Amino acid sequence: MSRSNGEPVISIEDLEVHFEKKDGFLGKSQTVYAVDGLDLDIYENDVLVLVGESGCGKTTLGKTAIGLQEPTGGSVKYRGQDIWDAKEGNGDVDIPYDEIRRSLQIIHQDPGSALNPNRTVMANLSEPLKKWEPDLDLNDRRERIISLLERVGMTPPQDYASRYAHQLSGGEKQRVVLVRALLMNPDLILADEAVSALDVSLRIEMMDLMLELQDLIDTSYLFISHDLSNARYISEKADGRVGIMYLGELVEVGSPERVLFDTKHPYSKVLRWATPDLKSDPDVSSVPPVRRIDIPDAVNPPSGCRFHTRCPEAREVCAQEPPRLLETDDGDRRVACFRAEPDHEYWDSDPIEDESLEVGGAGDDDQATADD
Amino acid sequence: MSHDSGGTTAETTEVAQDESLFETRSVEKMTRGEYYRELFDTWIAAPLRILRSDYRGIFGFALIGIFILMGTIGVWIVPSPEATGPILQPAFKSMEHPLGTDSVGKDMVSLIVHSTPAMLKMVSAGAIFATSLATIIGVSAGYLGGTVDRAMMTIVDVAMTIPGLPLIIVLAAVIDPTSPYLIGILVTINAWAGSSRTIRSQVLTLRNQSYVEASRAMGLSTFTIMSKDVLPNMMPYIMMGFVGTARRVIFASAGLYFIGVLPFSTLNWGVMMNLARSNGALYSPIAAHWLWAPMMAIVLMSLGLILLAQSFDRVFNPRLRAKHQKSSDADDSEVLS
Amino acid sequence: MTVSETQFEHEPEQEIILEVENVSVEFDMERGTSRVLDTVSLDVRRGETIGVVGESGSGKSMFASAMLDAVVDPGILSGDLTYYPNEGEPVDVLNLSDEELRRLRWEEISLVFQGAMSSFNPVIKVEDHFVETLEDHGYDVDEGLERAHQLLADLYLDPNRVLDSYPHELSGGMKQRALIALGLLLEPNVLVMDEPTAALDLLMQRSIISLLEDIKEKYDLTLVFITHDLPLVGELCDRLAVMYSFQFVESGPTAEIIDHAKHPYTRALLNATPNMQMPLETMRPIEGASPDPVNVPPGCSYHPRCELADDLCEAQDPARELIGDDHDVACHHWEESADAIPFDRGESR
Amino acid sequence: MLPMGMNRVAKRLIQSAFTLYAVATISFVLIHQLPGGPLAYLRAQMSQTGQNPESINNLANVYLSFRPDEPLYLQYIDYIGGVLQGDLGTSFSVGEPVSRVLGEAIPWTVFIMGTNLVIAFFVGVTLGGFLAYNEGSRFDISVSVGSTFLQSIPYYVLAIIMLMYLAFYNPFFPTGGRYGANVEPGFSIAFLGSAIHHGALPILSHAIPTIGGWAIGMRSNAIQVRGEDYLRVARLRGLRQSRIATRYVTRNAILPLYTSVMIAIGAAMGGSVITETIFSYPGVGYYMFEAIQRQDFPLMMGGFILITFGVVGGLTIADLTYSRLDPRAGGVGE
Repeated sequence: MSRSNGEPVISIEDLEVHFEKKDGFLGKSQTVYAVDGLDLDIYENDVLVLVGESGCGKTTLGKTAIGLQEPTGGSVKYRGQDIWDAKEGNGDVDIPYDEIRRSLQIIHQDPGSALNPNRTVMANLSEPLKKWEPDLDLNDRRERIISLLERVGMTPPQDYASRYAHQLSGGEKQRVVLVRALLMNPDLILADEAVSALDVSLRIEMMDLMLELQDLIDTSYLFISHDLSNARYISEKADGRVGIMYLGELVEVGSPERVLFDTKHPYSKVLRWATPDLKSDPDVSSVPPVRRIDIPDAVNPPSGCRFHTRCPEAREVCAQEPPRLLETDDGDRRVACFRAEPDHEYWDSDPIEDESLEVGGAGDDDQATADD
Repeated sequence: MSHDSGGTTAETTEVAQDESLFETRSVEKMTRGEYYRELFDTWIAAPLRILRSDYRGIFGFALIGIFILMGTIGVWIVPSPEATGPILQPAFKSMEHPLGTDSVGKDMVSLIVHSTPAMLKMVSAGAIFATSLATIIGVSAGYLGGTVDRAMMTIVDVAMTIPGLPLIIVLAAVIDPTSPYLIGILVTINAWAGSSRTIRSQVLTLRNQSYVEASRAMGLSTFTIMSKDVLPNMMPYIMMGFVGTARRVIFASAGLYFIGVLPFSTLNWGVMMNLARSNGALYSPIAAHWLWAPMMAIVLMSLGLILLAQSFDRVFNPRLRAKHQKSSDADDSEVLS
Repeated sequence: MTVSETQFEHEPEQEIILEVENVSVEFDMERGTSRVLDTVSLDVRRGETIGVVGESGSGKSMFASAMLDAVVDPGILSGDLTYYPNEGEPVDVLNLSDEELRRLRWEEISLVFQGAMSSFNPVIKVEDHFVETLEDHGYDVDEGLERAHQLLADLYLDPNRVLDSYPHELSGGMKQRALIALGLLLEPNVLVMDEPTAALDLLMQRSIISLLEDIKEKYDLTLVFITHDLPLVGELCDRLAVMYSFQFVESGPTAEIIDHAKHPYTRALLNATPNMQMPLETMRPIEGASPDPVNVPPGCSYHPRCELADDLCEAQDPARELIGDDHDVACHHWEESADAIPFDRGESR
Repeated sequence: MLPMGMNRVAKRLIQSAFTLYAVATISFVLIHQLPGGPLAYLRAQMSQTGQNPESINNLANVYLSFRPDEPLYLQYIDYIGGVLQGDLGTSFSVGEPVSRVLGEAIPWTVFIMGTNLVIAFFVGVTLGGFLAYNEGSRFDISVSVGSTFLQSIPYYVLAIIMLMYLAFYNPFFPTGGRYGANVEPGFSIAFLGSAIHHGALPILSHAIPTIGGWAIGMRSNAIQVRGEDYLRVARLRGLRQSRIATRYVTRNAILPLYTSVMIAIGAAMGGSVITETIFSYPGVGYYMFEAIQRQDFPLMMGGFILITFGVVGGLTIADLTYSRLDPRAGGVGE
């Protein structure tokens, strides 16, 4: 299922999403730069995994990509048609907003609040069908839902269909949510940490299920995770791509082989160090390869390369200008770090020295960051 | 509750392979009868079963039931009060005047019964007006957010701080209302403010639930989301607001009639108390029953409403509902691990 | 269905600090009595870091509370729990008077929860938490605060800023570290940690783990680390005990458990946990779901999901037996588990 | 930026000003527009005595503090200006400026309603905390049922019962008035004693039904707080029971009650009209009632504005204590 390099389903150009954080009645308002100047394309039948710590803007980027979050700058296009122009109807709209809306769906992290607690599984699932398939009568709708429930392994489906949300286990709820997204026959599903709330033993089952159904209804997945192992599993199994995000910017994107196991960007290396392996090899140092543990506040992000305040290899030039996401010579990977450009003036500017390696909130004050 | 999942491999029924998943049509039809029976069971049978199981529900339902019956059928059975009986006969003295008579010989029971219809009209008008206003403002402010929310909330805060009774008195003194519906609405003129704020905070928590965002993602109209996702989960708060306002209508209207601010146009428990007081019932024990009868009516009706409010919370809570439906086996293992 | 544990004797090099024997916890619910801990036994040795691994719903959090005799009502705790302090004779925890139990908790054994977000009283300052703990245990407050400053600094926190702020002003990572400092305030000998890093970011999680190793050395602690994250404990713990369906099914040195797991569930769990090295093909989920405490399957409670299950497994719940140095397992067919469920750890790439 | 605590109080002050302005506007509209209002009344009286229109306007200005012959907006500004400087016009029936008549009565209303709120709140909250502590015991169930019953008795019904059985039928308490006739006002013990003796029934009649409400509210909050993680950690840390009960359970359980404190202040001040009438206790409410009987609109409007002023004052005090209790300032109240 190689990625067809045809016209992308979703193309994002120079995207900016800023939030207004108002402190109290008279307090001055601060702007949080959740996503800042980002380009991304998602193709047909593609699997793209976004990884990053909380507050890096991966969820905001995800929701913007499926038209749930309005960008403050740049554009989000669905097969060439700007989603928000279609919604407001300005300019000649060749793909109607309804069609766009229908083809971009979402699966949430917490199965607990993903289904309406007051209605049965059947009622939850028949609502979207009533809207999009008006010609179906009650029984057709029931039949289609029951066959899909069976398809995701919930047998006997009639029994599950008549249950309330709190009578299902976490794994079962997540499968009902998957069915709800599939009912729309979407082109792109945003799986926002869809497996991290499940039992360890169910995670692989859920990811396999999603990939298996991908062939059936040819949808792409935009998978969001804070856990590198989940990202590795689904991106390698689906031959997809992995993107590492830091403070609203994409710092490295490419095939899992390159990005996870032959990392170039210092921040990806830190994430790789932080992911525990089953058997720790003794030579990996227990001191974190980063100058400051806590993430800076997204309200006034550092200048130039945003990672320079924590990067062990940061140099003066890193604080002045932000690096661009550039192709590297070894295969399909783009990285935003001067170290990847052999003849950049980075190599002869002197390293940034600051006080001893202090881990934790000693230096900068890191308020709880905005939603990631 | 382990289920033997048939695994997701291909050997599930062949339906998926030959015709795509998106064209399946139903085979057997569900009869209309089955459909309605299912509806009846979820919305009527289960709540009644819960009410039955909780003593508060039973008492509340009984008390309110009695007053409703009094206000509807009672009015036909009990003759309307005429000044024919003995003067100021104390309570429990004779059978035809079990609660005694007033200073002009009118029977106390018929006075109480014939004031109930007006009181029921006032209570329902006031409660419906206040609750619907509170729900509309609370849900729209909570759901739409932004400037709409801020503007509405300033109005609500102002309305909440204006003291209810003096405002009503001032309005009543000028408008001089007579119809019970108008009085009911007048008395709840700012009662809706408090519950609109509770409803708004509930809607805010609901709005951020993922299933509401998922409905938005599926392109469902705001109206469907409001009516199908948000409102049903609001029912406990709306019902409690309804019953709370109803109680406030009884208190305020009877009080205003009692001190004579509202005109004596209709028969009312407050009017009875006023007449009793002006005829010296306060300091002469022999007329005490004249005061006690209407007071007891007010207290009992309010008690019924409070008990109903407390039991409504149990009716609308899905977890409680499941516990009472024998069929489902709620899965509590996570809780205890 | 529950067979009392036959006594298996480990010959421990270090001596035992906390001995858990045949401890059970029961809740009676409308649907029947639910056994959330089913005659579990475990010896915690002085100065070691032992990991208790189990999925959610396996009863591991209840085990943490049981170790401090702090089971939530209406649970009933039975069995016996013996604590061996550095000097003085052993303490039978379950029969302590309330006052003795009050002193044991936090002075000898303390507990750090996963819910760091809500473990601090929101209306008082962080410092007040430290001061009140010192006062109510009769410790000298100034000397205690001095120790608190030292602890916070060791956990890479700015003592004055953290102590002076309200809980809602601290980030998740800072709150968790402050909670650990609070747990170590009265110089306990055993620190029980129930999923302390689950709610934290990757980087914060890993740095707290490495902090723990230094803290353990410096304050001469015994650590009991409870989690569902197998790779995480692989690095930190000397010994592992695997919990399934409210019982210990296997325990032994970490390397032994990871490379030569003998219980089918442990092997299936290793196969099902996504990590960076394992080849994709060997990764497989575990079919079925973990059992409900009210109706636990008869005999060995893993038999519905186990490939080796036969009617012996269904009839009789296997007792734990010693099968190697310091490695015990509760399974009738532990010999064939290795080839029945292949597990290849893969190279670090 | 203002320190967190002040932020909330500043918001309350602005909102109070806005409320007072709204109330003043409502009373202006009522005085001016509605049929049977004061203007029509004044004109009717004047025309009987054959006064010329000019003197009506002067008289109106004296009584209603605006001149009816000026354009509407001028009258409005005139009236609002008057209210701000405390000139609420002159009472028809009493002939004195409204502000003096009510000014003398306000402290008495604030005295009984304030004490009633304080008593009901503190007794109710302590009782609620106690109920939560031994939840499910016979004491808890019986008191909860008792509170539910108490809540269903309106304060004026309790007032009547108390008047009948504690004042008229057996004279334990006086049947009305603010203080004994033979005691002249001053800070003597006798005066204070007599004031309390006269105020007892009005206060208790308002407090007792609401104690139940506070107790049930506090009980459910306390039970919810007892289930929180920080409570479990506190018990594990071996903190003394007294410290857990006060600093952990009570402080966190009281915060959500503040919204209902706001509503209670409004209800209490408003309720004074009926209570003071029943006990013939000459406070603002009493005068307001008298004004209605005598169609004395300026006095009535003045009463309405001053009662709102009392409510707004109470709310500001409540906010001040709230921000001291809850460091998150915005806290639950928002």
